[in-house]
Amino acid sequence: MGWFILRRLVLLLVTMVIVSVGVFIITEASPGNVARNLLGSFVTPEQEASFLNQLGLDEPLWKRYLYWLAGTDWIASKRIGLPLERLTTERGFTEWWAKLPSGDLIRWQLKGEDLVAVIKHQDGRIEEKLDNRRWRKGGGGREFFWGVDLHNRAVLWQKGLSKKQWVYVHGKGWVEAAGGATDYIPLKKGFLRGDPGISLRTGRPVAKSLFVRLRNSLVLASISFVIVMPIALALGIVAGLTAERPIDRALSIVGMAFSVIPEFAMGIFLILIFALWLRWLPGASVFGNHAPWERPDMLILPVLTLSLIELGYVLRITRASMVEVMRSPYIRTAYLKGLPHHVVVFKHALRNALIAPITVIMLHVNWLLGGVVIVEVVFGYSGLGKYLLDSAMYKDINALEAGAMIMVVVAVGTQLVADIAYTFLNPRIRFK
Amino acid sequence: MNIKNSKVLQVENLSVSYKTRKGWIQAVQNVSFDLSYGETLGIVGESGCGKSTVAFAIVNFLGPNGKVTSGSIKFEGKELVGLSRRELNRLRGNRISMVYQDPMAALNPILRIGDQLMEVLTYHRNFSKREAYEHCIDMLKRVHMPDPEAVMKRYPHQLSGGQQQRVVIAMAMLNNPALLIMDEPTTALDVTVEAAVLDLVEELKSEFGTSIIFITHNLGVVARVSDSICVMYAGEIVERGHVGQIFENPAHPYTRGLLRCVPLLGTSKSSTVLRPIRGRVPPPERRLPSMCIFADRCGHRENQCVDKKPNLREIDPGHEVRCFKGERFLYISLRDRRSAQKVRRIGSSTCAEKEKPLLDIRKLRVYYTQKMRIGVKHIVRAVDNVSVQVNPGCTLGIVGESGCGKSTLLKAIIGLEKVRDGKIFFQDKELDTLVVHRPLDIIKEIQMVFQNPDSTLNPAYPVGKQIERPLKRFKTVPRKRVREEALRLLRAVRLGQDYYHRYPRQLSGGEKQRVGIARALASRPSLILCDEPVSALDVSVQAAVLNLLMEIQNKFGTTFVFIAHDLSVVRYISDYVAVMYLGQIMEAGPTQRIYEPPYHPYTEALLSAVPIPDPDISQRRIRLEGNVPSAMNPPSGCRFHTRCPRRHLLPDGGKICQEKAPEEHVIDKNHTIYCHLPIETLLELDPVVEMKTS
Amino acid sequence: MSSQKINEQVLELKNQMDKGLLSRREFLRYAALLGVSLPVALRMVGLVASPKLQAAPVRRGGTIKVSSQVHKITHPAQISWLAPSNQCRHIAEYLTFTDSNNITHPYLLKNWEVSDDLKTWTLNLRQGIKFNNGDELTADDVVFTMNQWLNKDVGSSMLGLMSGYLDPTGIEKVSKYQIRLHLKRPEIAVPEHLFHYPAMILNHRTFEGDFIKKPHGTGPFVLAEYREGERCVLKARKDYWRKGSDGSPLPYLDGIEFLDMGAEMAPHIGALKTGEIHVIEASDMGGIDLYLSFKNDPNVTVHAVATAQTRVLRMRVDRKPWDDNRVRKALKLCQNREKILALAYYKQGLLGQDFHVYPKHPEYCPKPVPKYDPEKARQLLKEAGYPNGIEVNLAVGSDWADVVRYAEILKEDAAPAGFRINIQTMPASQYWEKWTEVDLGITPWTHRPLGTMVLNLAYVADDQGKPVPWNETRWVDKEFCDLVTQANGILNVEERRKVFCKIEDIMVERGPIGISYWRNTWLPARKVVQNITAHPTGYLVLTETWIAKKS
Amino acid sequence: MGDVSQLNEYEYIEGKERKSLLSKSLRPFALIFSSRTATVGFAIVSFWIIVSVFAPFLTPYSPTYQDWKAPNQGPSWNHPLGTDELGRDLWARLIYGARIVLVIFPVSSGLWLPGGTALWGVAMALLVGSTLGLISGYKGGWIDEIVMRLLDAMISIPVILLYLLLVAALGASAVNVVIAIAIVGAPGIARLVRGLTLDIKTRDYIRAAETRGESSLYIMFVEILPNTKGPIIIDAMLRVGYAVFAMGTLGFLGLGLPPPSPDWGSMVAKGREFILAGAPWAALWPSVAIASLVVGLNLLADGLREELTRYQ
Repeated sequence: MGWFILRRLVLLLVTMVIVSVGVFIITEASPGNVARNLLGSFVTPEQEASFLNQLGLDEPLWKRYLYWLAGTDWIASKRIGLPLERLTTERGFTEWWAKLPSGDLIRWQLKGEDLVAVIKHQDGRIEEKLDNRRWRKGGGGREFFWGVDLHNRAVLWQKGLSKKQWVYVHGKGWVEAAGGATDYIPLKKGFLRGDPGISLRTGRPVAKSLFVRLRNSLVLASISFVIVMPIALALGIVAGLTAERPIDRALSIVGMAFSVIPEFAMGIFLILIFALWLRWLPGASVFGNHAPWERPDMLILPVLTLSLIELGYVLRITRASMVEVMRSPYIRTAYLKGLPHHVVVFKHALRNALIAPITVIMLHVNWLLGGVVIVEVVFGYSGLGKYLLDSAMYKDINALEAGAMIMVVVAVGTQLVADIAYTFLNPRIRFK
Repeated sequence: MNIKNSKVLQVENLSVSYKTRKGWIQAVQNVSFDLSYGETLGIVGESGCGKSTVAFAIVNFLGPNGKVTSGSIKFEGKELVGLSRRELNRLRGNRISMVYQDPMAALNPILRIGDQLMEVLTYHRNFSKREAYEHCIDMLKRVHMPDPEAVMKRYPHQLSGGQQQRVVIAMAMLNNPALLIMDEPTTALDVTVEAAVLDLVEELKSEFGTSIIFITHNLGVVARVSDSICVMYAGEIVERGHVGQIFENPAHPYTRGLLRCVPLLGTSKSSTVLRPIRGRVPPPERRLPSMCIFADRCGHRENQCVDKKPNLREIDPGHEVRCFKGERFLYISLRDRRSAQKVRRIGSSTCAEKEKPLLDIRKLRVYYTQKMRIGVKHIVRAVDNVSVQVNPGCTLGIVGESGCGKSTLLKAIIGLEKVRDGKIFFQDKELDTLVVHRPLDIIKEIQMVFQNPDSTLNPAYPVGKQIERPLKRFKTVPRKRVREEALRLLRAVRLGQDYYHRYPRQLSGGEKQRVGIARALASRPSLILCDEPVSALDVSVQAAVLNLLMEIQNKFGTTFVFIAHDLSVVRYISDYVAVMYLGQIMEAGPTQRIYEPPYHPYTEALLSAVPIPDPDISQRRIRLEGNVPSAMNPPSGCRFHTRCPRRHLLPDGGKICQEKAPEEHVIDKNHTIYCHLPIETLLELDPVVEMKTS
Repeated sequence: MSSQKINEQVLELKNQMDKGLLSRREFLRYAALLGVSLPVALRMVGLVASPKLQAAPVRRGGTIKVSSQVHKITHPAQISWLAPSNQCRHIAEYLTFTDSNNITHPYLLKNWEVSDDLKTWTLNLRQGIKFNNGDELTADDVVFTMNQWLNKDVGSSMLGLMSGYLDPTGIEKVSKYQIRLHLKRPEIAVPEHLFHYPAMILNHRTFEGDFIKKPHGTGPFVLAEYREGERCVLKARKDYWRKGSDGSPLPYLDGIEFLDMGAEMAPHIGALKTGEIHVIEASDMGGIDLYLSFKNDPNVTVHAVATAQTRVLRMRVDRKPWDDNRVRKALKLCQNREKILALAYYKQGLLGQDFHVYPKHPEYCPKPVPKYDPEKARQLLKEAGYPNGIEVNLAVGSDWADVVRYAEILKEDAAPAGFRINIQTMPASQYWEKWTEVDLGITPWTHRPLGTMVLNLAYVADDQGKPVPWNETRWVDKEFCDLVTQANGILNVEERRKVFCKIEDIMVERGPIGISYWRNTWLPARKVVQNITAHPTGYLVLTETWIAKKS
Repeated sequence: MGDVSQLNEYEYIEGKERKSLLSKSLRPFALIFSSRTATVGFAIVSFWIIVSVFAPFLTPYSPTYQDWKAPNQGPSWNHPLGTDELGRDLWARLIYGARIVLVIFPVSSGLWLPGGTALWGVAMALLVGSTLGLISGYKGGWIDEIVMRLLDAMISIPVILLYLLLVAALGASAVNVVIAIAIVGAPGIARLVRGLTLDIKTRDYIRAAETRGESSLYIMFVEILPNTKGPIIIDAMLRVGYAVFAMGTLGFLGLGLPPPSPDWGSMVAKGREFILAGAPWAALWPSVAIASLVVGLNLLADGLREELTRYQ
């Protein structure tokens, strides 16, 4: 059994790599860039260029993928010459500092021509002092210095450049300076070390908002799963047992009828009927700061939409599997052993009939989690699906990648659970 | 009412029909027979004759679209047709129980054997769990099941075919039923395992006194097991009588035809010829009620046979037949008929002793690797150090039970399996590559005929196209004459012109095999490998195909390698025979020498297990213990030593068999036996099969 | 300010009004622009400043829930969407305030004076106003904030607005509460620019580029929680400098909760109908469905306002076939304006006349609405060398449903004239990428209080004669540019209207755009929400809003 | 040879009459009409096809004529199903819409191909999917491993997102919708065909072909593929249903066919704005149309599958 799981985990990693590269390439290929989406439609070309540079989005594709995967702090610390450290402040914001041999933490700011260092001593005291001796000589009389700035970025400051530019110095007003930041590397640990990066759209670490969205989607998915699966399986069994008789026909038609209405139409019509005409239920799933389960009335409509669509599909699979099992020789043996109908069905037929649908149902968990994008959009339900849709529309690559990875883990994970369930249910495979 | 002497089962003109897409079809019409206590009735007939339908009609399990249209079935005096479900359930599994053809499918794959056995008792006789468990263990011992406690905990797929059948029989016998219906119980088993199961049936019959309905298509098996026999054809009983009457002087042309087309163990292709029954079974919708059902295939047809339908009439005490001329055939006993016949030999056999064999296999080894789990690889030694030669124009028969490696050997020759070690020479050229890499002219020379008629032809293309494909590929004829050649090939295999446009689904099993043969002939190969071409066919059709193969051999001088598990068929068609066991050849030599002493102990056991459809032939009983070992870790030394009944003849109980593999003992030039037993002791053994001196 | 010298321009305005050349409302607007306080201006008009009439007594408390998109905010000057500004304007405030009938009042400023040549503006700050971290609002904050607007690295849209007439060097801190601006060229609309949505005054002592980290502002609320894409929660401030009608400090509400419910309208409408939220702030995405869904809903009032927001059918004059003015005129003639307004926007707006001057702008010179004339259009096309019509692509953002309907109606009505229009829909985010590149497109333009503002942004060339960045049509017309620069400096409405008449004629004659309608916008709110008005630019001001009773 | 041929002579099996070409071509229809469910399904699907082909005769209005005096009207005498938000007749748009889905594939403004967008999408999916399935099923080994991993990867991403990324990358046009449907549909079909191939691979007629040294390409495409026809056709029918569904979802996301093409998905997407405003017709009828078509296809597929397996 161990080998089996190990093999699946290796496959999981391979699939994750494929998907991550795939998402990177497709997003790169599609037109539009993040700067326009973030800075708004009326942004000027130079602004766009400087913004992309500040976010390190002007690097070549493969470099960006590498930075996303393995992070950038190891490159930056090589350039700065000091190890880097990440702290999270009491208000939950992350701060990157360079670590001095003395143990104190240091960050820099360029004020006009001189370098101002902000030092955080181990006892928490923060000191600000000039630190011009760190400038290093570059070619042609230029001086440069790689350091960490206040906005969690490794920055290359240069002095004595040919082009002059107006720089506003606090307290002194405008002063013309021949230098400034020319290259940025946003600091992050990289996906492999648990930091999927900053969401370009919300500016906050992806992990935090993703977790909330995942929790919401899990709530929606699990409630729908728990409600619809048993009903669908039971109805499937009944339909299978009464094959070709009126009950079977009715159940099949009803199941199918629900699963064919487009989700968005179904959602909106449900809002129309229940929220507006009958006024029984709230029209949207607006949770505010409390978790979905605190407002059950808001869950009813999305879960209903989701379950009706699922019902049809699972019912059909279970029915087909039940019909096939009832035609099998060992059921004939059971009947010819004189066993009553209910014993034949529940002891012999049921377990065999459930093997096939169980595996298919597990595959659907993945669809439930991410595929319900439309249901979430129609109800304004802030789940993982909507998060992925918005990031894709917005080309917020960090969020999209992290979301896609979760989807892969869930997909392959559920497949693994499906396989384990299959081997557990089917002794023919368990005892080779 | 003393039920002992009255009948356990009376069936009065039972008719059953099925609902198909084209409406209701009559599968069985006015079948009548009765069965007394302790008696075994054998129902024999070819596939599609309705024998299983009768069985299922008795237990009223005809499925959603089957229905008993008329007639009555009385079981111990009580009418079964129209019984309520509750009463039916009380009978099923308790007073009437059933055993099926494929035991593996008949057992529920996800329940332990113990549960499936005990539920019969706990339900019918509301035994407690403990009581039921004891009873099951006892019954498993009765059916000679080794280590019954372990078997109770196992799942069906963990048992061998023979063991599974024993479990099903045990399950049927748990409630000591009055009637046991067995539907082809041994068809799917190997001949030695079949023999053991048939012994068990006899044992149970004498011990429990259960009356049995034994359904099979194998005449040998029915001869051995039954007291009385019904012969069914196209849904009707054509002859009924005591087993001796049926086999000694069969009265119905169909019964006589059947008996004549079954190769007897003693017959070879040079001594007699098989007489196939021509034509094919009329499909249910074309069976005219007003004429004899067998009329269009009967060699002795008269007008009256076509004008009105003969009904079953008694021509001898206890011997009924459905034929107007029944009495006439009564007194021409079949055997005299056969011996009196001028021996019609299928032309001079093309097989002669030639110095250069067409096919020469030396020390061939073919291993599979089976991946149980990643990293853990098991080597399966399918073919292990096999050397054999085939002379041009001859037929080499390879016989052995399933898993002995005969198919793998064929695949190695034709190039579908990679050879691990050893050489294959064909027309003096070494075949060392897979078929894909062989030059076209070598590929042309070797063709293959396959076992299962349903999967030998591609269902998506008409017959003509499939025959033309090899013609075009090997360019045996110029492109424009391809169609003409295809029609010639069809004629060569006795199929009409219009089969050219037919699709495989419109052909019967026999017809499909013929097209398979035509396809193999297309490239005019010098060697045709036949992988059990007839074992899936009905007896009557089997004879036609065997004759066709021999006719081709005579006409084109083709060499055959013919593998099968039925010794009488191999005996009939082969010039040379090799007996294989667990990937090795035990004995090889001219056909006649193999079927008479000195035998290799395994050959002897095989011969004694073959059911012979002739009550007058006496057969010595030699049974092998234990199961066939797995090819993954074959026994050391002589592979047969774990089951060899003759080991005790050797000094110190045959220890040598365990340590050393036997060398090759050659008896007069081309008869070899691989056994440590000296030839003299083997010669002293009396023959397995002898004519009963009257 | 009453004793201060009244600018003689104001007197000039007064006699124009007396001669009936200037409506009373426009006089009030201009007087305010010139620094005359409202009560004084009202007296000059013969009206007594009506006391704030108070219907029911104000009820304090309660948290108002508003559905509005919560974007990423770092530097307020970089805000490019209305929704974030509507959230932050309750934390930080602006120097001036333009109300819904386009009158600009001083807010953080006590008052301002402007030189006769409209080149020197003196801004006097109100005293005693405190940031929510206790620091006092001083001139330094104003100077620091203005410099942020003009800093290229920050890249604020204010740069585009003010860099034409103001350089960083022109900002002079006169005293602790007074700032003087020295403009490069005369500009009438400075007070309006100071209310442009990114122009919030920041605390120069603490601001380091991320407003969320240090949300210090003079506004009535304090930032309690900010989660992008989810929610923004504001709590009322105890020591706000403005007093409510009941004497104690504003705001009346305890707090405001902004909930991001995505771009799809159904959840918003559903939530408002069932009372889950009080107000839908649909500044960037509201469509006709808001109006239709609530117009006869008993417990929701739809606060409507006519605005200068419009859908500009723009043609790139530097690309074939639009370089030929006859083709441009032909397409303009294909606009069946009544039908477009009726179907695209259900008559909720004013008919347009193919020039980007809003009829309610002061300097609007009334012109007839051009008629739909496909025959003349076909004739023009034939003259331009396209006897059997022409096939063109029309790029459209699919998120704005009324724009897509506008395109489909135009395609149908332009067909008889010989135009074969292929409509290319794409998500709004993609449209914003190529809105300046496509040959033919329909671009949504937002409301600006003054006629000149939008002309300077989109239809003129810079000093080297190159079209300004937002001139999506690349239309450079020497005569037109001169007229616009001229208009910028004319205070006198009458003169400016004469100049605008010529401007409008040129646009109709050779302009690169077609405008079918100006659209109303709506601010649907529950009936219980009192004292809330819809603003033409889509601003949401809840400082004086209160909730009647539990909704 | 004398007596042998004489012996077998009477064995000469006479053939039966040859089935005419017509009866061979009618076989599939016989299959459909013998099952009630399949007939109902077939009726619904053919209803939409007939209605869309004869659209000009069934309604006086063109799908794009805008009667601007009467937007968002309910069903009335001259507008049987009512009008949409631009005053266009809904019945006309539905039947012309059916054309785009089932009958005509608008490649570009000038070029129209027979067979609707949904059908083309599924056809492409079949092409790609079955080739992949065949190769990975028959060849096995590392090729199979790679293909399976690719399929896993594509299946793990939610379908909606895949559509979105593809159409966002390619832009919204009929051709791109077809490509999107093909790419999303291919994995499912590949898995199905791979399963079938693994089963057919064990058949003897494949061994026969191999013993003739046939190339693996020949074996795959000539010997195996025709035998997967039955299940593939049934699955394809279901996929057409899902393709119609997908076009709807794309329309909903604003990535559907460019206006004013009356494709059902965009109709629902545009109509949804007015549901809550009291005019549900523009969104109701296309949803019902999509649902009915998908139901029709499902019934047809289920009926056929039942028919094929019952008399196996």
